[in-house]
Amino acid sequence: MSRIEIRNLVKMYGAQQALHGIDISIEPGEFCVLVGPSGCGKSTTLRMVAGLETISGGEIAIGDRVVNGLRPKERGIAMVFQNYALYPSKTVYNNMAFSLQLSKMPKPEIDRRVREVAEILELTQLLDRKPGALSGGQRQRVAMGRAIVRDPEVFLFDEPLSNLDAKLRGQMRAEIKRLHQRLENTIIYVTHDQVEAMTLADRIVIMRDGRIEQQGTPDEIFHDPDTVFVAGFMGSPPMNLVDCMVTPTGLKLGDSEIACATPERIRPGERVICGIRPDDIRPASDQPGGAPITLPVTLIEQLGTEKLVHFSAGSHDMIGKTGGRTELAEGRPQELSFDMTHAYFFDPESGKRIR
Amino acid sequence: MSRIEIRNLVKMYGAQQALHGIDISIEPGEFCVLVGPSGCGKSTTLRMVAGLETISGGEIAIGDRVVNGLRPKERGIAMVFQNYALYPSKTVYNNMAFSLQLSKMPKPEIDRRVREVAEILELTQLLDRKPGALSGGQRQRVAMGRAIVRDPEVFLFDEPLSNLDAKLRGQMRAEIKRLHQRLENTIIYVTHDQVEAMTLADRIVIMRDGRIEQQGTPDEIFHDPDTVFVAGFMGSPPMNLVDCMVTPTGLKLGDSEIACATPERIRPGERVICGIRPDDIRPASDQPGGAPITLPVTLIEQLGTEKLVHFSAGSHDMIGKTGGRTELAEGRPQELSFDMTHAYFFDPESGKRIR
Amino acid sequence: GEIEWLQWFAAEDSTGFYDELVADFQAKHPDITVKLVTQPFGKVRESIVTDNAIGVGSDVLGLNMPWTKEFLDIGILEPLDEYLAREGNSFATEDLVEAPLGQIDGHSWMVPLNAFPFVMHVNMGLVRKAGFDAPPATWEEFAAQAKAISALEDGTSGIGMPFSSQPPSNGPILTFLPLLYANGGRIMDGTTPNFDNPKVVETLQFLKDMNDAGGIAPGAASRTGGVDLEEFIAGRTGFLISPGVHSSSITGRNPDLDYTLVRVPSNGDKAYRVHGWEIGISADSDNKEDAWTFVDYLLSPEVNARAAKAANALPGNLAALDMVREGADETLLKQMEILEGDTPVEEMRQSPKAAGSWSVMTEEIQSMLRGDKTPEETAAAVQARWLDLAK
Amino acid sequence: MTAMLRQMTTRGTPYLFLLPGLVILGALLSVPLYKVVEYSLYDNVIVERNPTWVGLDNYTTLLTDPGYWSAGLNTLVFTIGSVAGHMVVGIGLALLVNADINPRARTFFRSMLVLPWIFTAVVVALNWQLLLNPFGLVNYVLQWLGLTSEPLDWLGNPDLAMWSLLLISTWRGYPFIMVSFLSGLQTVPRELYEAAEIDGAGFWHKFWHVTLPQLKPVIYGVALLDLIWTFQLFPLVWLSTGGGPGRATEVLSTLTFRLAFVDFQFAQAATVAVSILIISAAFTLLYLRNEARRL
Amino acid sequence: MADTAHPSAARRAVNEERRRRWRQAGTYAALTVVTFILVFPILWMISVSLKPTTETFSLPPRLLPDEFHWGGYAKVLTDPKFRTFLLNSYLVGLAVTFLSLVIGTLAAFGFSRYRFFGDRVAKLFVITTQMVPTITLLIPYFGVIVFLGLYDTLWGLVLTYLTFALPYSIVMMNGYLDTIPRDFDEAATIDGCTPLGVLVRVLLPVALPGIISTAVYTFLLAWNEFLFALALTRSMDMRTVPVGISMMVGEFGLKWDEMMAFSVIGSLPVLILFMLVQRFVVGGLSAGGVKG
Ligand SMILES: Nc1ncnc2c1ncn2[C@@H]1O[C@H](COP(=O)(O)OP(=O)(O)OP(=O)(O)O)[C@@H](O)[C@H]1O
Ligand SMILES: Nc1ncnc2c1ncn2[C@@H]1O[C@H](COP(=O)(O)OP(=O)(O)OP(=O)(O)O)[C@@H](O)[C@H]1O
Ligand SMILES: [Mg+2]
Ligand SMILES: [Mg+2]
Repeated sequence: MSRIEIRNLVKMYGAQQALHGIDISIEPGEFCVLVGPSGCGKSTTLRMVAGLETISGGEIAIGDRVVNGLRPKERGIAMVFQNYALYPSKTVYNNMAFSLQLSKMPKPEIDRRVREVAEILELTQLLDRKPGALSGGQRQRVAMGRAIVRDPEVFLFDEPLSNLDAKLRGQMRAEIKRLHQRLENTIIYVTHDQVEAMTLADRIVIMRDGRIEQQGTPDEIFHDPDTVFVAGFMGSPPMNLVDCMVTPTGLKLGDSEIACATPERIRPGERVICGIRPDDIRPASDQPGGAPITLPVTLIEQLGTEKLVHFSAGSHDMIGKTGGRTELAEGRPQELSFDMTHAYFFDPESGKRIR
Repeated sequence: MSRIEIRNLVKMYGAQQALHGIDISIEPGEFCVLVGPSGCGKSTTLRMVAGLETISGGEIAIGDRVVNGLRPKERGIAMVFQNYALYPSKTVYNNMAFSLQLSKMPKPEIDRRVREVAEILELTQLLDRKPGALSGGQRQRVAMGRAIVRDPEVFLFDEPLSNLDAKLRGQMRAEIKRLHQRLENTIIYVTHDQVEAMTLADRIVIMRDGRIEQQGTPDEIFHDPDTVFVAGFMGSPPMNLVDCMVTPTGLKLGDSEIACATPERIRPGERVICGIRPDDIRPASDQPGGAPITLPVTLIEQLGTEKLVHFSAGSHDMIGKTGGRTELAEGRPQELSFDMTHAYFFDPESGKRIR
Repeated sequence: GEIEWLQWFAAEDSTGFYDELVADFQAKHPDITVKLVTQPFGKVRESIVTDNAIGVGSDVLGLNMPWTKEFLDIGILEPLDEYLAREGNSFATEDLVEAPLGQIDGHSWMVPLNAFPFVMHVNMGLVRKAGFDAPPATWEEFAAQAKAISALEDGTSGIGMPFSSQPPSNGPILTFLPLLYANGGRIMDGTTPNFDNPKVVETLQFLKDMNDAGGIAPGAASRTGGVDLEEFIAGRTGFLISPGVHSSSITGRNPDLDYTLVRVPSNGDKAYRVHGWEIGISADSDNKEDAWTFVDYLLSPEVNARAAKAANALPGNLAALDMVREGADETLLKQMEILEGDTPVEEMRQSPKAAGSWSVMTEEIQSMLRGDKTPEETAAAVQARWLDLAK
Repeated sequence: MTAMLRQMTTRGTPYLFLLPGLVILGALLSVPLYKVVEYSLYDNVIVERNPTWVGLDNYTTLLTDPGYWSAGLNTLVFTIGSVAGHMVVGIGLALLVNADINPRARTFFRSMLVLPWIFTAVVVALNWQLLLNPFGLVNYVLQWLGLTSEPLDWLGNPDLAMWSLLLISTWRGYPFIMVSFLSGLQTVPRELYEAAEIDGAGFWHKFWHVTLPQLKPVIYGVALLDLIWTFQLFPLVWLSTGGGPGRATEVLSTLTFRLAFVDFQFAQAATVAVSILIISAAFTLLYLRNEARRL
Repeated sequence: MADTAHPSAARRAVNEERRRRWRQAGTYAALTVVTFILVFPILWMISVSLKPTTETFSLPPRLLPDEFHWGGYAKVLTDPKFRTFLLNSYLVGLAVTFLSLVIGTLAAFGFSRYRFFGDRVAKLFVITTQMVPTITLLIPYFGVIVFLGLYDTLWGLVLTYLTFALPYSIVMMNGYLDTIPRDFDEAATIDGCTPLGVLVRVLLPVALPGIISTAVYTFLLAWNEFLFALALTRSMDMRTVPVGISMMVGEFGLKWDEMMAFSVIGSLPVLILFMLVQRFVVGGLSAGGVKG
């Protein structure tokens, strides 16, 4: 349980700059999730915290210590790798005990801790197996166990669940959440998966091209995005982001007009990017309140409990939602209701939110 | 575009039987998805269709030909592998052109087809790169392109998207769907991911332990499961399946009573497994129609546009849903409304649906 | 027809003499072609046996006298008596160096192409530096001078003894036997080994004493004949016992050396170990007549003289001596003197398992020089092991 | 019917792939291998045109010959020593030369270090004789450093000869191991090292707990091949020491050669060869078993 | 806070950088020392090749000759015999390497990709052929070569070395092929490759590092072999480098300078070859082909 301060962190790979000054401040016990598109620098940041990459500029402090020059083992961290990186020749027991053995902890103490953690993670039966004889989910748990036994101040996770199948991913996600509630360590967690980000994080940091785009609680990030990038990044299916013309009464979307309140700062006649989540676009029968427009439905995706309604508005392809049991036909115009109370507006040039 | 008939397919690995008589009949142009838990025989079935595994019993016909003895290249199929299996030493162009080169197609014709497909898949910029220099999503597209250029009668996909991150997975899913609509080939598609299964399939085949559990359209599978296994398998979060006692007016779930109609075949006093999707359990304020019960909420997961409400009913952990903006507190009892019109009932012994 | 001549002589020659020789022969005998098969010396003996076992043996064989008995056991060689007795030969059998002709099993098996008496090469510079003005003639003088030279300065020794086990590990026959013969000793009794006789013990004792007194260069047990020669040429040893043929390479390679050549110091006996390059004919040859024609050609005084000169050796046909004498240098003249005046000895020809016996001698003398065995024990051990080998 | 035919061709495919190799090996080596075994059952082969059948007499002679046992013991020392030397030096250098340095420098060092492999045994042996000679460079340097007072006769002293031979053999043999291990090193996932680093492992810990276990199959295979080759290594030993001084460095292969080509006792030589075959076969079975486990 | 923290951070960063640089310097130092020691015998060979023979044994030993003596090189470079030896060695070496790679890889493919009746026996046989000391095989083997009419031809040598190199090629290539996922085979099969096509067009490019290290081994085996080269040839035209070198070890002494000069000259192309190919010996070529 330590505070982590990352100040103006810079990483150069040769002449190429991978991080352009990252500032994150993580409270003790906070669960911080880094998300962002591939190549944005998430792993690099995490690995610099771990001490696996040299720091080109800026400072990282864990607890009260600046750790810049310290070796990984001196930083009081544990890390779970994307592909687990279990020692294939060691048993589960020894995989977990390795770091304790290296730190010359007395044998009985090691044994006690390993068994305790194995108990928590339901690995007790597997202690004598080697990683090769484990399933994906079990390996993942061993990798976590290896981190947990060290009782580190800080946990670092680099896409720990990305190699699991959907079902297992859901289970392990819940397990990590439970563990965090129980152990209360500070955690930095890198993921691609926004469901993981949303469900696990106390704080989400969204990165883009080596910079921080926005950080905040999941609710803030999801419901109050600062930029069009963040708005489009969080949420699946993603928010519909359409270029609109502002009219005195609302917006002009393709040929249709939608009546809605627009922020004061935008004048009629200006262009604006309007963001509406698919959840807020539903067949008029489902959602009586909103602004109804009739638009052609191009594709319907049945997800089971809900259906995604793809339709086109002018040159834009947009997605709406409906319940899984709603009967809807593809290829025909459909009256759709837009709930514009939750619409977002962004400046087309800067991508910044217009509130 | 060929019909595929799989008749009483049996596979033995030594003494171990992997498939116990599979019958599937796929219409020309149909998109057939095989799902099922790990090890159930999905890949085995697919690979037997491809000609990569010998057939221990039964028959496979593609178009009008029984292909049991034919080599893979004589079957008119193309396959996309889970891990892509791109040729690492060939450029993207040559990866795609390889099968055409092998079939001695004239160079200009090869070039035309490769470029056309590359255009569709947005690979034109990458044609001279080698697989090592591509990102995961790009590799996946190359693997698909390699299959598409051959213009086969039948496409076989073995978990083609399972190694991609969530975002990319969604995009590629839509791309595959579009491709199918455009090319209209017959497709057999193996996946773990039920969202893929639901959105892509014309027909879903659910397998379990080398047998077919149920097959039908996504709607049938999702809304009309034949067995408790199928009901629990499809849907995320999964359907709540709880052991109940039938009462004259409904069901007894833990200490609470839920009023609902039960199928005639079950008498009061019998045990039954009742399945209710999380979507049909919502806070009473959201969903006024159903049967309200007050139960303690244990955990709330914010997914963004919706929240999962974990609560316990007697000894059962159950999940309900609510909108992403609904305020709900963990740890407190909450009045939940069960929409029992969509409840399913199963025989606890056989697992069969009771209609 | 075509005949093959297997030898190592051409490998030792860098002037192309043997190609010319063959060309000359073929010009004189247009119906015969001779193919020169050259092997490194260290492998000739194996090659002859291997080739013979497979049936691809060469027709004319370059031979080394110590191999004779072994080759006879395998039946490789053709008896030459009948050929030697022919009228039309270009040489007289009596003129040939005698040792190679000596009969074994009642026949002659080879003829000498040339001959090298074993001599002692002397670095007069070191001898003088050690306070002597003449090379040693007796063992006593020899031991004294060797000891004195060793004492001179770091890195010089009286004499090197090449008793390395490294193949062919023939150090004993290069150094020990010449000394033994000059002492009037022998190691054979007819065709049976007779190593444990007093003369042998006496000679071994002489070596041991000289070694103990520091007269012998250190590292005898790893010293090969090649290294021994090189160190002498480099001026690091005072004396070198080896075939006289080395004199030309010594003077050629280190002209600054104050060099002379003498008879191996003796205890009165004027006997020398004779060595040479011999020629035989394969018993399996399909073309023995042509083979003999070639051998006859090689032995004709004129050709033989040329061959001897090319190898810086003395001719096997002594009738060619006069031709060789013309323009010969002093060292060659001294060798001729030895050749003409002293008794040649060659015992290895009839000795069983000669090659094996050298290893035995090498190993036992190594252990004697190390101080593990007395000369008597050494002699007895060699005798026993040799007999065992020959059994 | 066609299906059956097809099945047969499919079954035949692997044999077609093996055919050229097995034909060449079979045609050229099965007769010699058979002959060697046959020789060992006769007396005086090759020397005698009509050798006599003696059954297992040669084996009895061999097993009662102390020379054989001492050569066997030397072989054991030489083999184990050499293989250990190859491994230690080869692996150590592979690690060193795998370090993160300038790629050009790396190519340079790798190429230099592989040099001992590309000279023929005659030259290697003679060169080492020069170096190890009492007046040679090694002694000179040792004396200059004050490590020895007298020149040592490295190859002529029975107490030192085996060590010298091991030195030469190690020098000559490490590049093979180095190259093999080096290619193996490239396959160790980087994450394992990182995980170990986070677990607090230093250089040696990483080597022991990550590198070695990860490369165990490579090491095992290469070591066994090396073992089989070293076990019958001939030219280098024969040319360096000839088995001497005395028989201090006589190994089974030089004994075989001595019996065959010095003493012309080909039957006895074949007997030793068969005994080597039997011992090597044990190694090979070990190797195959290890391989089966790896699959 | 920031004011106090930054200088220390900078110092630590410098420390880290310095540590890394020290480590590199250490590596270079160690490599230089070790390489010098291990390569010293070869420097000595070069030195001997540049000394007149009298100096070879000079005392104290000197690495640099008083005066460079190019006689050995001159002799070796001008004598056509030596050119023949070199040419033969390279011809034989390259032919053996090529053939053993082709044949060995085929067999290795069979072992690696198929389970069939007799596979273990076949493998045992392949390895068994390596286990008898080659010297004892010399005479019977010689007989076979004579029987085949390949005596005193380079083909005889090629075939001989092939039998020595094949088992190794098979075993090693088998190992390398085993590391390549089967998925490539399957993908290529579906693309329409025959099994041979799979091997040649898909697997070989991926197995390049393995091929190269096997090739290096095979080439050096043929390059260094002496006993059979001597026994199975007899014309000067058919001799190889090791035989040529051993010819310089005469009955009466040794041409040190020529011998070392010849060794050095003969080895140079091999060294250059190795420098060129060693880049391929390392690094995974299968990168990006399969995921997971
Ligand atoms: N060793 C390296 N050398 C040069 N550039 C690198 C190196 N490692 C990473 N990069 C670059 O740094 C940037 C950030 O990489 P990083 O691995 O942190 O991305 P990421 O956010 O973790 O992406 P992903 O989600 O794909 O894992 C990328 O542009 C990448 O190309
Ligand atoms: N080569 C084989 N030898 C023996 N058994 C095998 C082999 N391949 C597959 N099996 C077995 O056959 C069964 C079906 O395997 P299959 O690969 O078809 O499963 P799957 O449904 O594709 O699973 P996954 O979702 O994990 O890919 C499994 O029980 C597996 O253990
Ligand atoms: Mg990353
Ligand atoms: Mg599968």
